[in-house]
Amino acid sequence: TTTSSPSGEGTTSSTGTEDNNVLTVSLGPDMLTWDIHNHTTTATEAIHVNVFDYLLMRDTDGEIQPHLAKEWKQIDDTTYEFKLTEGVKFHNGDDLTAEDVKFTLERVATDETLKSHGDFDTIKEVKVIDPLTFQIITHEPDPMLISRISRQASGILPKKYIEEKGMDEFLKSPIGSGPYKFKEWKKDSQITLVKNDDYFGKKGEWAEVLFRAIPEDSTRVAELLTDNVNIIANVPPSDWKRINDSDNSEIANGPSNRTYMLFLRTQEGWPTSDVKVRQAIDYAIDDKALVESLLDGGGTPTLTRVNPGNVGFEESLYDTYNYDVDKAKKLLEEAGYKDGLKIELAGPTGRYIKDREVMQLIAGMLEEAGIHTEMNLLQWSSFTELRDQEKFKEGYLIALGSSFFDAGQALDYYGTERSATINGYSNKEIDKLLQEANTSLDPAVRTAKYQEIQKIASVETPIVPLFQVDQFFGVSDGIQYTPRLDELIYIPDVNKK
Amino acid sequence: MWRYFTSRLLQIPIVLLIISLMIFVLVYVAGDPVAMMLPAEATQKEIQTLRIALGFDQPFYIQFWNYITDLVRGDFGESYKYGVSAIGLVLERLPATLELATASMIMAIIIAVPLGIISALKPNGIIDLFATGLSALGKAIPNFWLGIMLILVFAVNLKMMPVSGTGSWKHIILPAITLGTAVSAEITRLVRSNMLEILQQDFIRTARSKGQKKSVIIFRHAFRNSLVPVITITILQMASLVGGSLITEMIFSWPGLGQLIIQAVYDKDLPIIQAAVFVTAVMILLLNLATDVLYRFLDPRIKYS
Amino acid sequence: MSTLLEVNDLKTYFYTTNGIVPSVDGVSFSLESGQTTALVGESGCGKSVTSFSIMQLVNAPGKIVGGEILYKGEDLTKLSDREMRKIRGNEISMIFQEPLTSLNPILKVGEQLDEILLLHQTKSKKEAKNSSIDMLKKVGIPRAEHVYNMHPHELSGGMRQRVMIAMALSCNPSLLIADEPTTALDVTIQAQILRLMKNLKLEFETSILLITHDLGVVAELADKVIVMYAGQVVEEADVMSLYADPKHPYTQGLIQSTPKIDSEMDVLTSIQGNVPTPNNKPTGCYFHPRCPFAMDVCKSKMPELTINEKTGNKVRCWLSAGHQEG
Amino acid sequence: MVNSIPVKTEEILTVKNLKKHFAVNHQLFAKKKEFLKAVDGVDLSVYKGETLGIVGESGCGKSTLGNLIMGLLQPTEGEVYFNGVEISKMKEKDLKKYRVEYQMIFQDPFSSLNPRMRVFDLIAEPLITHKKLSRKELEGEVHRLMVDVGLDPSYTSRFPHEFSGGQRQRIGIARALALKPKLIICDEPVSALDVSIQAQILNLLNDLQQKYDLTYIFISHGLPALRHISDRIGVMYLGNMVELTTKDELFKKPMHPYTNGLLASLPISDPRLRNAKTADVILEGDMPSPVNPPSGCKFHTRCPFAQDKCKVDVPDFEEKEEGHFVACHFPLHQD
Amino acid sequence: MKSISGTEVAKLPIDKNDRSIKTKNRFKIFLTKLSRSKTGSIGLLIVLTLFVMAIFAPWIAPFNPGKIDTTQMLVPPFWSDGGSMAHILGTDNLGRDILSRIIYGSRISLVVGILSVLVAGAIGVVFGLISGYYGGMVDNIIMRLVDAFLSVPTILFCIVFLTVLDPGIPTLVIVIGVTSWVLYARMIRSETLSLREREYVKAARTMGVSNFQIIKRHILPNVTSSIIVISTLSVASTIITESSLSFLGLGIQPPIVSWGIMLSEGKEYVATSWWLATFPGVAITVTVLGIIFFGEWLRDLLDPRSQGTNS
Ligand SMILES: Nc1ncnc2c1ncn2[C@@H]1O[C@H](COP(=O)(O)OP(=O)(O)OP(=O)(O)O)[C@@H](O)[C@H]1O
Ligand SMILES: Nc1ncnc2c1ncn2[C@@H]1O[C@H](COP(=O)(O)OP(=O)(O)OP(=O)(O)O)[C@@H](O)[C@H]1O
Ligand SMILES: [Mg+2]
Ligand SMILES: [Mg+2]
Repeated sequence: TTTSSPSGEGTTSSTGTEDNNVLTVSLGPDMLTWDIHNHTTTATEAIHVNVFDYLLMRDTDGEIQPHLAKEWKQIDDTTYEFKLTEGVKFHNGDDLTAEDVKFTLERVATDETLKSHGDFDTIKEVKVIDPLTFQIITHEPDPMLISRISRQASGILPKKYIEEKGMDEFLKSPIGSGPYKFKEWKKDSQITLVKNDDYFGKKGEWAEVLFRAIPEDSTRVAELLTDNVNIIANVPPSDWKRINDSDNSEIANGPSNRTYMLFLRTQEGWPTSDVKVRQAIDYAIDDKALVESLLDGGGTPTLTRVNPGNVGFEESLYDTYNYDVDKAKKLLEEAGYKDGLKIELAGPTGRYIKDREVMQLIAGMLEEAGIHTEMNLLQWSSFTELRDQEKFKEGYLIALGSSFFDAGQALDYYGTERSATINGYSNKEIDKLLQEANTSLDPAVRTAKYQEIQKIASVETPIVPLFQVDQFFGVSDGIQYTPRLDELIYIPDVNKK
Repeated sequence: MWRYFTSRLLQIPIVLLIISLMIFVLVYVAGDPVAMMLPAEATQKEIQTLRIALGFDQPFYIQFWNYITDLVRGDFGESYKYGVSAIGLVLERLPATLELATASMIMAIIIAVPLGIISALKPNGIIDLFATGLSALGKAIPNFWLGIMLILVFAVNLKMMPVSGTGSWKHIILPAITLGTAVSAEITRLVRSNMLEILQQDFIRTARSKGQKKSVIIFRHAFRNSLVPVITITILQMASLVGGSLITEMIFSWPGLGQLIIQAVYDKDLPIIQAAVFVTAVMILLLNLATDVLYRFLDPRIKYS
Repeated sequence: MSTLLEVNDLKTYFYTTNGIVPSVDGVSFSLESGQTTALVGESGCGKSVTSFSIMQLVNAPGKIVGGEILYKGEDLTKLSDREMRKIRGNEISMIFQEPLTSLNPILKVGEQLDEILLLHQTKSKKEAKNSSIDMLKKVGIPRAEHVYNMHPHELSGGMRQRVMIAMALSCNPSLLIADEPTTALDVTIQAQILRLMKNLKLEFETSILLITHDLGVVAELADKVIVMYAGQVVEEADVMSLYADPKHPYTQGLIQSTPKIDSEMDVLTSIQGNVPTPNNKPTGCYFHPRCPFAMDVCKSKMPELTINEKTGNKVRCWLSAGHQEG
Repeated sequence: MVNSIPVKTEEILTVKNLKKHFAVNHQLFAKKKEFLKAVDGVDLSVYKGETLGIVGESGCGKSTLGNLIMGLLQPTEGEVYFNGVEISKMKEKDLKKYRVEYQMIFQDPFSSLNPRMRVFDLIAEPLITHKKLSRKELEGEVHRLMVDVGLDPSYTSRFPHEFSGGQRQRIGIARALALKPKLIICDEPVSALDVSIQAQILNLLNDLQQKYDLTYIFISHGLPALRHISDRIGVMYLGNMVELTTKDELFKKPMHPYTNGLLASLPISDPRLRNAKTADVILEGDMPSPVNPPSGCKFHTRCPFAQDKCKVDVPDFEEKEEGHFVACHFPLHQD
Repeated sequence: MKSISGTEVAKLPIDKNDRSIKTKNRFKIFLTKLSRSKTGSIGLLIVLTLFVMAIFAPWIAPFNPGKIDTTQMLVPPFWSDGGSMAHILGTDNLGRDILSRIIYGSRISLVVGILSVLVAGAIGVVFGLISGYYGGMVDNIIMRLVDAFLSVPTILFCIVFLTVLDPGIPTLVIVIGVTSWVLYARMIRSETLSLREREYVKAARTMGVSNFQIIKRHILPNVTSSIIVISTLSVASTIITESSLSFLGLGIQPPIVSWGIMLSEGKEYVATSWWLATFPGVAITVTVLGIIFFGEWLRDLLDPRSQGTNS
């Protein structure tokens, strides 16, 4: 159990007006854990980032900036050396040293039961040179290492504190070095953070920050409208007008790194193994209409899932789409489905914004082109289960992000190895390009190869990218907040107007 | 009665064991949790690594054995998702759930009993028709609709009540109404139908022959006789609420068991499911035992052999 | 002797889906205070319904459709429920025929007994309990303190009936309607109960309307006897003359049918045939199909209840009517 | 009708040391159990073709005895044999085939009739259960039974609550007679009936007995009726049989003081005898509690002839004279 | 009027047409009783109307219920600002006509609602009767099973069914039935416990009536009113439950529509476009009301004591 509330105060103790120094944020459901390595959700990380510092951190534009590490250089193919900022202290007053970095990174790199392990398993060891200097040594050349340590689960843990108190105790009252200190966590209710006055970097403007767990969209909106919460995430499009029309808040949206896609099967025996059918599907779907009618324009049609700001971004495929019903029909005819085609598409419901509607609209569009679509809409857990067991038929809808901001992660899906358990797509050329890109440490080379892959893929369409979706926040009028591409809520960037 | 009571108490561990085994098999059949634990972008290799690390690649009987041995030691294990003691997570949310369940049952009874009785006194009268309509509405309105509407009206527009969360007594009113409505529909109808039946009995005539007041006849003679089914349904509804109620908890951000359990089921987070079911089962067993004992008070003719 | 209750042309019908059942069809009689009047008649002839009507306790679909019931000069059919409530239990109380179903199954015997005392006699709970237990003892229930705490289903038939009796007697009513009060009782207890009722009569001037089939009980207790047949009164007479000289052939049949303790017969005499069903009554005198003396006039015309000026007894029969006229 | 003692050859029903003790505690969780000895060691033989009358003070255990024989209650102790077969410990399933052979008319007619069944179905139920009759045969049979007990057949579609007390009792009788069982336990079958119908029913029972060689156990408080119908009469007191003999013997020469008292309490048959009646003072005193019955002879607390021995020794139920059993240390009228 | 004495009747030959007359009479009585009860007739009328609507949906509905029209999204009902007579009850977030969807939705909702209640009721009533009547070990086992079903989250069963069974309406009905029988079981048991001690049940036992027949003839009719009360109301919850199962992937899939799904899809719009969730809610309410009225009348009909009180 967490510490109890100081007074018998309710959790909705109104902030804003009378107490200008408390910021209340609601991202949706409660955070999962204070174990930064043992969760995989952005909403949890969005809170962690205020308590634990990364070695390197992206700014609001997505550029990687020095943070705990003030400088770094590559020593050889598998070694990077970092220098830590001096005088950084954990919330209990201990110094943050290279030992803490070693402890933290080696923990996640070696413990296979941790959910973030897969993102760090390229790290072989961390070598401490001196208290402020260390080297990260990877098993093989890892062009994504820098992205790796500037994203989710890259916070630095206090080694001494954890070793003294034990992990369980740490999870109950965690300390980090970040701009805010942990104060209290009432499960499924709220988390309280207080300002760290000794913070080494940019300090927050708020003395106290509350993260409230409000899983229901309309309730979050109601809380925003009644001034009980200052920032809410995931506002459904239907509520935008209500919020913008209100006299106390408005919508703040910005791009996310998430793209809606249709995965299509390419194995023998499925109609979609024929590239013409896949292209027909691509041409039958009006991506723009999806974005306009369902998201009120809150997204960008695309032919690739590598978005601006990511390594390997290919501009010609972004903000454009294929839509031509006649061409789709013709392609179908060429593929031998003159009299129509029947396919089944699966999709999650309630997982992504408007996922259910997107599917239904797609089905309607495909119908126009002569492709009759049986829908199989599933609640997320059933969806993952069936997806994992490869039980889906011709294809399914999913919206994936790319937290590395690196095409390497996104384009892996076109490689034979990865595709084997997804849609069976295999293309020798892509495989070769991937191999080259993934082992090269030269950003320019990698970008070129990735762009090449995207161009091939946009023709082959084993995956039909639909659109990149925005994030939608509701923000109280007195607050200046710009959504970050990585969807984190970094409080020092949240300002009073 | 003592013997009955103790024998029922002795059954509890056996039932719990059986329920636990049931849970294990059900969760096993439903699939392993690893796919849900990792993000959708995870590679097959990552999934496989975690699967092995957590032992989900083991054959059924080994997993089963591990589960049983832990169970017997009273160890529910750590939640796969939260990484902390499952039973702790469950117990933390229990008070909020009980609070809400109790409040909504009280709310339901306060509305339902008088309404049901009045309906029975004048069947097909104005109040009866009104109550019938209300019951139909109460059952047909989904919780989310009612909950959101209540928030809109009482919290957003009238600003009489807090929107969501816990803390003051005011926080519980809207969720309790939301949950209590459907229950009270059921109780109203049941009270009505039972009262109608009992008011026809000869002993009511006896009570009237004594010159007894109508209200006393209704409560002491008729209503008390109709209590067995009414209590049954009330406790039954209470029992289904001690497991939490997902939608209402979500809408009012009520930190109860419902969200935890349902999410755990989706995540196939066996330790939490197990711990939660264990805790709710104990309460349900006790509640139902209490009902059975209560039956004897309510109707002395009932015997347990 | 003053008239306590007067029933004039009472009609109580049941409006069932199968038709109207005129269970009580123009019944008139009067009860004097301090007297015991026995109401006898064949089973199903409307005795219980008459008594429910007096109490204003006819259950739906039954309805009092005509006549008046004057209690101390006041028409009970016109009283409001609240006014009637003051009379029930206190002024007029009733022993119901069916003791098990007439007792509340879930309340303890004691609770049901106390109820009436607390209602009409301002007594504390404890006093009420004491007098209830007292009353139980008076009606001959052993272990009254225990039985006080028992539930009706745990009692024997006779004990239930005695509980009903105790309940009805506990407020010393001015009028006691006793619907077959001693059928389930053995003779010793019956004797005890009858004595209790006699004492009640003497002590409180209670008048009793005794509904019974047991002519022995009538002989012991009654002052006046009313004989009913098929929803009507067919004879009304003081007890002595009724036994000595029953006028109506039905009454005669009844007396003959009584098994005698000291006589040996192989076959008991009984009145031939059956009571007509209330909704299918014969024309003329309702009794004529079974009457050994039936004449032509009996088949077509209903005789009036005529009073014999000399004795004050009444009878509804062409035979007697003929006598008087002739 | 021949009112002689039947030849004691065929015992149709034998009851051996039958006991029924009810637990009576009124706190739900009472520790100490108290027992109400409703039936406390009854031995009884009923012979084929006879009518055994049973009288006794109200609450002395007559209905309980009936219920025990019918298998509605589990005996605390003792056995019941029907035609030599022990039925008291038999499973309900095996018992079913014997059920046709013995039936019971219940004391409380209304509560023993399902309020939701129509009279036709109530009376037809045993027939449907045990006989395969066509619908028409069934209707004929039900009509016949209703007429037999003096119910108008036009009542078939009525519900029990639409009847008068006596009519209900007749439904119960009709139902019990439906299967023409070998043995009928009649628990106050005629008490709610007017004398005329009472006579009709008693005659009917007699006729049936003649015709089908029926056996009756006839529980009643109405001594005249009992005298009329019974061959032998048993007298019960506080859970025990205290006297058992032929009816003539009983009425002429009651040996047990309780029987004597009973006879003295008989109501008069004519109002003119009111003053002539001997005072009914013999049975003074309350019936003792069946939970803590008196020691020795249970009747001693009320017995005008009680002596010291009676307070200590339990009298045996002995055959004091040929065919005359009595449980008394100092029987009356003994030659 | 002719009088017949009892003995005469006995001699009368049984009328051959007796039975048919009786059944005819019963039917007539049934109709007169129904016409006498206002609420009963209204109830039957509502239920019949719904069935007609469901059967003739393609002829009644103005639009194809699955027809998406992105130019007509979220049109309010005709009486509101911006509403049109083309879409009387407005359109949903994909521009589908709500009236048509309600008309078509009645098909699934009625079928699933009523069938599931029948399945759950049948299982629950049977178990409840057995449990209450036999008592002892049987009662213990069944009631502990009930406890187990109450404590194991329903959704877990659903997910398991999802992996074992093919989705579709039969599965939906089975799943709802299997997860909601406990209510009936415990209710019916509680009443049976008391009923089995009634004198008339004992009387039936002495007549050698088999346990099955006792349960059927003596206990079941006396618990009907509770069954009617619970099952009529359950129709509503079943219709709503159906939608959550459909979302899970167990039930029906778009473009087929049900009221439950309309409710769920309209959830996001409760605060902004009220008509999406309200109209299906009204449809469910009216249905339940009709069923309650009809059920109530049926209950009354089956209760011999309350005959005539309806007039
Ligand atoms: N609810 C009812 N519906 C229809 N008929 C009824 C109803 N109650 C009573 N009756 C009929 O009314 C008549 C009179 O009944 P009542 O109970 O007064 O008879 P009774 O004289 O008391 O007979 P008993 O001595 O047998 O008790 C009977 O024929 C009976 O069938
Ligand atoms: N279920 C029970 N629980 C407890 N005591 C009972 C129960 N049933 C009967 N008794 C008691 O058993 C005793 C005998 O009851 P029983 O019904 O056999 O008497 P009875 O001889 O038939 O009397 P009556 O002539 O009044 O019907 C009574 O004291 C009664 O209180
Ligand atoms: Mg009567
Ligand atoms: Mg008895």
